[in-house]
Amino acid sequence: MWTFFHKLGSPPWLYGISGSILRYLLPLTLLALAVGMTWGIFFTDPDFRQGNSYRIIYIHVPAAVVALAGYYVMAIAGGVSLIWKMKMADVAMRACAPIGAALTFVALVTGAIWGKPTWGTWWVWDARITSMLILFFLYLGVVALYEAYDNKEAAGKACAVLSLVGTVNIPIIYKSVDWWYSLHQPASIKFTGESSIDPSMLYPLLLMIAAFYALFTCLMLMNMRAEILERESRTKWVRKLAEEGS
Amino acid sequence: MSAPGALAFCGRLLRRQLVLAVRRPIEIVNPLLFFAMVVALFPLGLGPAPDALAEFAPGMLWIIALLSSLLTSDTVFRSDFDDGSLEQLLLSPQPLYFSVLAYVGAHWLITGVLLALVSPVFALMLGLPGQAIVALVISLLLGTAVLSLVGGIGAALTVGLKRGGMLISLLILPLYMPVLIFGSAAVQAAVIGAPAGPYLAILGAMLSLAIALAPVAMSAGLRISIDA
Amino acid sequence: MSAPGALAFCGRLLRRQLVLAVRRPIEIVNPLLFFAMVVALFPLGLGPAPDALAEFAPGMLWIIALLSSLLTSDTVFRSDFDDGSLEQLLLSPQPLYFSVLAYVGAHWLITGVLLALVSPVFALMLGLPGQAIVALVISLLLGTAVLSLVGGIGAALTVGLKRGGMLISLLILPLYMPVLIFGSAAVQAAVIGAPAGPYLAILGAMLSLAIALAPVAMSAGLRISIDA
Amino acid sequence: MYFDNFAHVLHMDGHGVYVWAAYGITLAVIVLMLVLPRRRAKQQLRQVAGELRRQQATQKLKEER
Amino acid sequence: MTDAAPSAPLLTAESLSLERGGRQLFRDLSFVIEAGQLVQIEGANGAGKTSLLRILAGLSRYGFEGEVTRHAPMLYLGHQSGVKGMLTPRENLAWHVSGEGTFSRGAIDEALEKVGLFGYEDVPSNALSAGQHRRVNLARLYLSTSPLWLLDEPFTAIDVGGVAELEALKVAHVKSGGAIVLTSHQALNTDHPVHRLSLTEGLLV
Amino acid sequence: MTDAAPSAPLLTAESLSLERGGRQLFRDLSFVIEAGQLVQIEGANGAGKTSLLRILAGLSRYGFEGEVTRHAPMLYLGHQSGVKGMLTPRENLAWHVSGEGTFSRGAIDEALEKVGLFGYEDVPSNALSAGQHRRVNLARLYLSTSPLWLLDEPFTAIDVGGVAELEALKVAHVKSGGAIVLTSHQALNTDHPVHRLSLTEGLLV
Ligand code: HEM
Ligand SMILES: Nc1ncnc2c1ncn2[C@@H]1O[C@H](COP(=O)(O)OP(=O)(O)OP(=O)(O)O)[C@@H](O)[C@H]1O
Ligand SMILES: Nc1ncnc2c1ncn2[C@@H]1O[C@H](COP(=O)(O)OP(=O)(O)OP(=O)(O)O)[C@@H](O)[C@H]1O
Ligand SMILES: [Mg+2]
Ligand SMILES: [Mg+2]
Repeated sequence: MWTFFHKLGSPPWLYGISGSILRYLLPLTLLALAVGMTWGIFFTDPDFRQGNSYRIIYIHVPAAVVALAGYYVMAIAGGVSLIWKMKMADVAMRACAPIGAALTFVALVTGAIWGKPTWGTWWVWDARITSMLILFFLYLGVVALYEAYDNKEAAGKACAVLSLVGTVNIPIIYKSVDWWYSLHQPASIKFTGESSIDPSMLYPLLLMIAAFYALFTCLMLMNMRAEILERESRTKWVRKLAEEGS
Repeated sequence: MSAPGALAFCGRLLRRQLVLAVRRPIEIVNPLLFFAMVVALFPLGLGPAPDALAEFAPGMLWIIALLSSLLTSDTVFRSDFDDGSLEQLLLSPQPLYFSVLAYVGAHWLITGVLLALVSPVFALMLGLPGQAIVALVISLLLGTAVLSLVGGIGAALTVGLKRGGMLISLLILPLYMPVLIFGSAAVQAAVIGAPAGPYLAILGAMLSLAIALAPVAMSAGLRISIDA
Repeated sequence: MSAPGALAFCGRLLRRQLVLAVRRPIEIVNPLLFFAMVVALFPLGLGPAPDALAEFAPGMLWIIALLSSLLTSDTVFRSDFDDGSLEQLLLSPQPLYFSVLAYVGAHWLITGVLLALVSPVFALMLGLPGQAIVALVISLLLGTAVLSLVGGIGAALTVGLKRGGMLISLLILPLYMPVLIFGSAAVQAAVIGAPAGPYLAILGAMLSLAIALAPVAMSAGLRISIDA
Repeated sequence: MYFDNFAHVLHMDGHGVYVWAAYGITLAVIVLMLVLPRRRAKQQLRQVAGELRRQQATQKLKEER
Repeated sequence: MTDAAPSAPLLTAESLSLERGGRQLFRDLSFVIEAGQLVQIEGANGAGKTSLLRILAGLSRYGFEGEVTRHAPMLYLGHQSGVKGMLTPRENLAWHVSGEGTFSRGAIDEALEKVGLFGYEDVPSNALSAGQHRRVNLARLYLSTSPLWLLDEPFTAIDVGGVAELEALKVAHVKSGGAIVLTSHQALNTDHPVHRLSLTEGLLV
Repeated sequence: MTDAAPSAPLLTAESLSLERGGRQLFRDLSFVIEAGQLVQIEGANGAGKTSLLRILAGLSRYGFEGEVTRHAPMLYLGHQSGVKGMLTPRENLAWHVSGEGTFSRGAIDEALEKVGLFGYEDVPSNALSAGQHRRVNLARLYLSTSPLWLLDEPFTAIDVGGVAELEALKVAHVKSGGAIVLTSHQALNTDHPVHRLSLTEGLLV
């Protein structure tokens, strides 16, 4: 266990192992995405109330779910980086932020697009949607803070602090937004979350959620590899790699 | 020549920050004037319909207080960083936890507390019903303390950046939102005659949490910033 | 090695300022994010009821644009003052009128223009009717140019002060008010289907006036500031 | 297969624009996220390789002198 | 490499290596600073003197390898003066953020007089000239009880008379059991032996 | 008080008086700076050297008495470097706000090489050391065509080798018909006659 931890902290090992994981995981992910999307678009029946627009669910929900989970991954990596001073945890954290931001963005945009045919408006200030927007800002904050630092090691630590502060706040933010929404008279439009879902729609959805989780993992590994190369560009093993590559 | 105790040192820092602020009275009056001017902007931008203004007054007052705190929080450590004092603070044998509390405390006193004390005037200008004013003042007192603490974290993380500029607002605005929600909810509750107590209690709980945790995050942030 | 012509020099300055901004892309995105976040603040503070929000949307969008411009205008000359470049600019044989226009122009491009271009997104989020969006964009384009010029005057006057901070907002907010009034009036007119043209024309007239006079005031302000 | 013909796939009873826009944007974002780290890594490797070559060149120059 | 007398080590640096901007500034630098030593770090512009000093002071914590242990309280004066323009020299010293000690007003005035700021105690510091501004900071040397001093170009902007006095102070401090590590582009003009710390070769006696 | 040859005056100061913070820094100071003169302003910290130089440059316009006339283009380097950290040294020179001239890339690279920044042309300036940062600014001296130079402590943070080169440059500039007024706490180490400008007694030959 301890040696595994130790290995995790070693950039060349991580670079190598992530490469071999990606070799198998990435094609699998892309396949799952393709199958899930085709299934969702072509081979399911339309929803009896929302018609064909509900097909957006197969990207909207997975993106939203994974974007939320991503914040916890990022915060845990940040915590590990601060407590055990593990450099690779920094790198992992840094890798999460842009992916999380992008997925949040996808959830927001697909939600907005979905809203137009179903609710007749692009946007409502619903509790869930508002907190998703805030999550987007939290992610962007981490990305922006990282980019603003010149010293990338310091940047990693600063972002770790920020994401930990964010974790303490996420439950507070969610709770408060919920309260806020029930406090003010809710808007006339209701979020159709509760309607139980038909199995024929559920399976592709589950597949897509799994695919998005896998996608998140792949992207995280890819980002980490790029980041490792940048940070370790002076070391022998990267030089060797570069020589072999060219 | 003995080293001062942690609290004595904290008090000395607080005094130093307050003196620095008082040397430029304009700095103290500024957030108030900003507040006043934005209060004036709202009717100009939104149209003067008095009912609508009164209805939205709690939210607006709170939004303005929040912006006012946001805009000044960047300065908490900035000048000390620029002239090298911050390096010295970090090298000091004193516990950083209390030192940063002194910085934030000074910031709260010269923005939040002052703002809370003059807010009734602006509340009346916007037509806020009289019974909500106590809730407004208390919620501002508690809420701006949280804002100052959270703002301090943002300031500590960005002070080392050459052109941090508005980055701080991106970092801390999301964290400000719960305060805004409960702060304006407290006032709104008072407006319709409901008890504001529960909301104020939540603000108080947030404040306790912030006092316990924010200085730790600030200390870590400062140590990182000084090295960037 | 001949001295460049005034316009060439002005172009070179503009390029320099834009490169400086682009080197930190975060600086460019920041006003936009600030805009987005304050847009989110309003529903949180005022309540999510869509009708009321839509009604206030023109004014709110304009107030936020104004704040966004206000908050960044302090930086127009700040960093050049801090590192001594401003002294060199004042000693330069080039006409200061064009030089300061280059500074302000860069500021406008990276705040006002960008803001105007993304404002439709925020307008939709606040539920602004579609037909008002063109008026919103044009009024923002014209208005933020005036705001940048006026903000530049404030920046020039306060850049020499050690902690100018919010003093600038005090100086320029009153000058911003006419812009705010006509800008939001243009959008409001478009919302109710009235022609926005007259208001936009007034904004254009303000802009011409500001282009003619503001650089003179800025030059004078800078000369005073450098001596403080 | 739910749809009868290609036009139907595109139109989706009036919701085609929304569905395809949503999927299109999502795909674009995914592709971008896949391409960017790849390019970053490749660029980094190329940069290091270039540096090495430059170093070797200067060393050769020194030796020749 | 050590003095004859087995005096107490105040600071130990073990195999410090630093790379910045693609250049190796120093590699495997190990040395011990002992009481009684006056050490001048040598190097041209950009050699890495400031970087080393900040590592020794504990201000830099990332991006270098090796370990630094300080065995005694330390006073660090960097490129920046840490003097608040809005406070008077007296207030600057009395409320100094370093929290080193609580100084009586008499002690502060004496220190200010020693750095040639007699009569300027109550002038706001931003009305002082460049050299006077730095002198406010240097007054801390007269007040300090820390044995280990790390000084980054302490003579910057100081006039000839001031430099001579500072040198005398430093020698006195070292003789009384302290140690000083400093950087300066001017050679020290003193009889006391000055150890040289070369970034390539380590501590030379 | 003038050279033997009736060379052209580049700057005339007539009865300058300045009081700051309640102290008379100088009174009735009149002098003429002529082509070929290398003038060092003398004075302890706080004597008023920087204040005088800023008056001569035309940066200070209030609070003093007397008149300054400049008869030639001038280059002023103050305490602050005017170097943008976010720009590279090359960009700093190419886009310099002083708008003195349009320099070719070759000329800029040459100037940077001369101040010892070869290989640093494309590094962001804020990744340079204190001395290198100042050297970027000093590169302007190699590019300048202005005959009159006003330099406030140009040697600050520059290492020994750099100081020697700068002195050579200055002598060359003066010999080719320019004039320099500078402040420095280090004595100039050159054969060329150095005129001293005392704040109390005026220009001494
Ligand atoms: C911009 C607008 C929108 C945003 C930001 C948004 C965001 C979210 C989020 C955060 C989730 C939660 C996933 C979870 O709890 O694990 C979610 C789920 C969901 N959304 Fe949206 N959404 C938006 C618009 C819409 C629209 C317009 C519809 C349909 C009319 C919709 C339908 C759903 C459904 C059916 C779910 C899954 C059911 C559930 O988990 O409760 N969303 N969305
Ligand atoms: N803003 C100000 N207000 C009042 N007095 C000032 C101000 N600036 C400088 N002084 C005073 O003017 C005097 C001269 O300052 P100046 O900067 O010209 O000195 P200097 O000769 O350049 O000294 P140094 O060698 O330290 O750079 C100082 O005694 C200072 O106290
Ligand atoms: N933030 C940074 N990023 C990258 N490189 C840096 C950074 N700061 C400094 N350097 C590099 O480190 C080297 C050493 O800088 P340092 O400030 O330690 O030099 P120094 O010896 O103190 O020089 P000086 O005598 O000019 O003060 C310089 O070559 C500089 O280019
Ligand atoms: Mg240095
Ligand atoms: Mg001076």
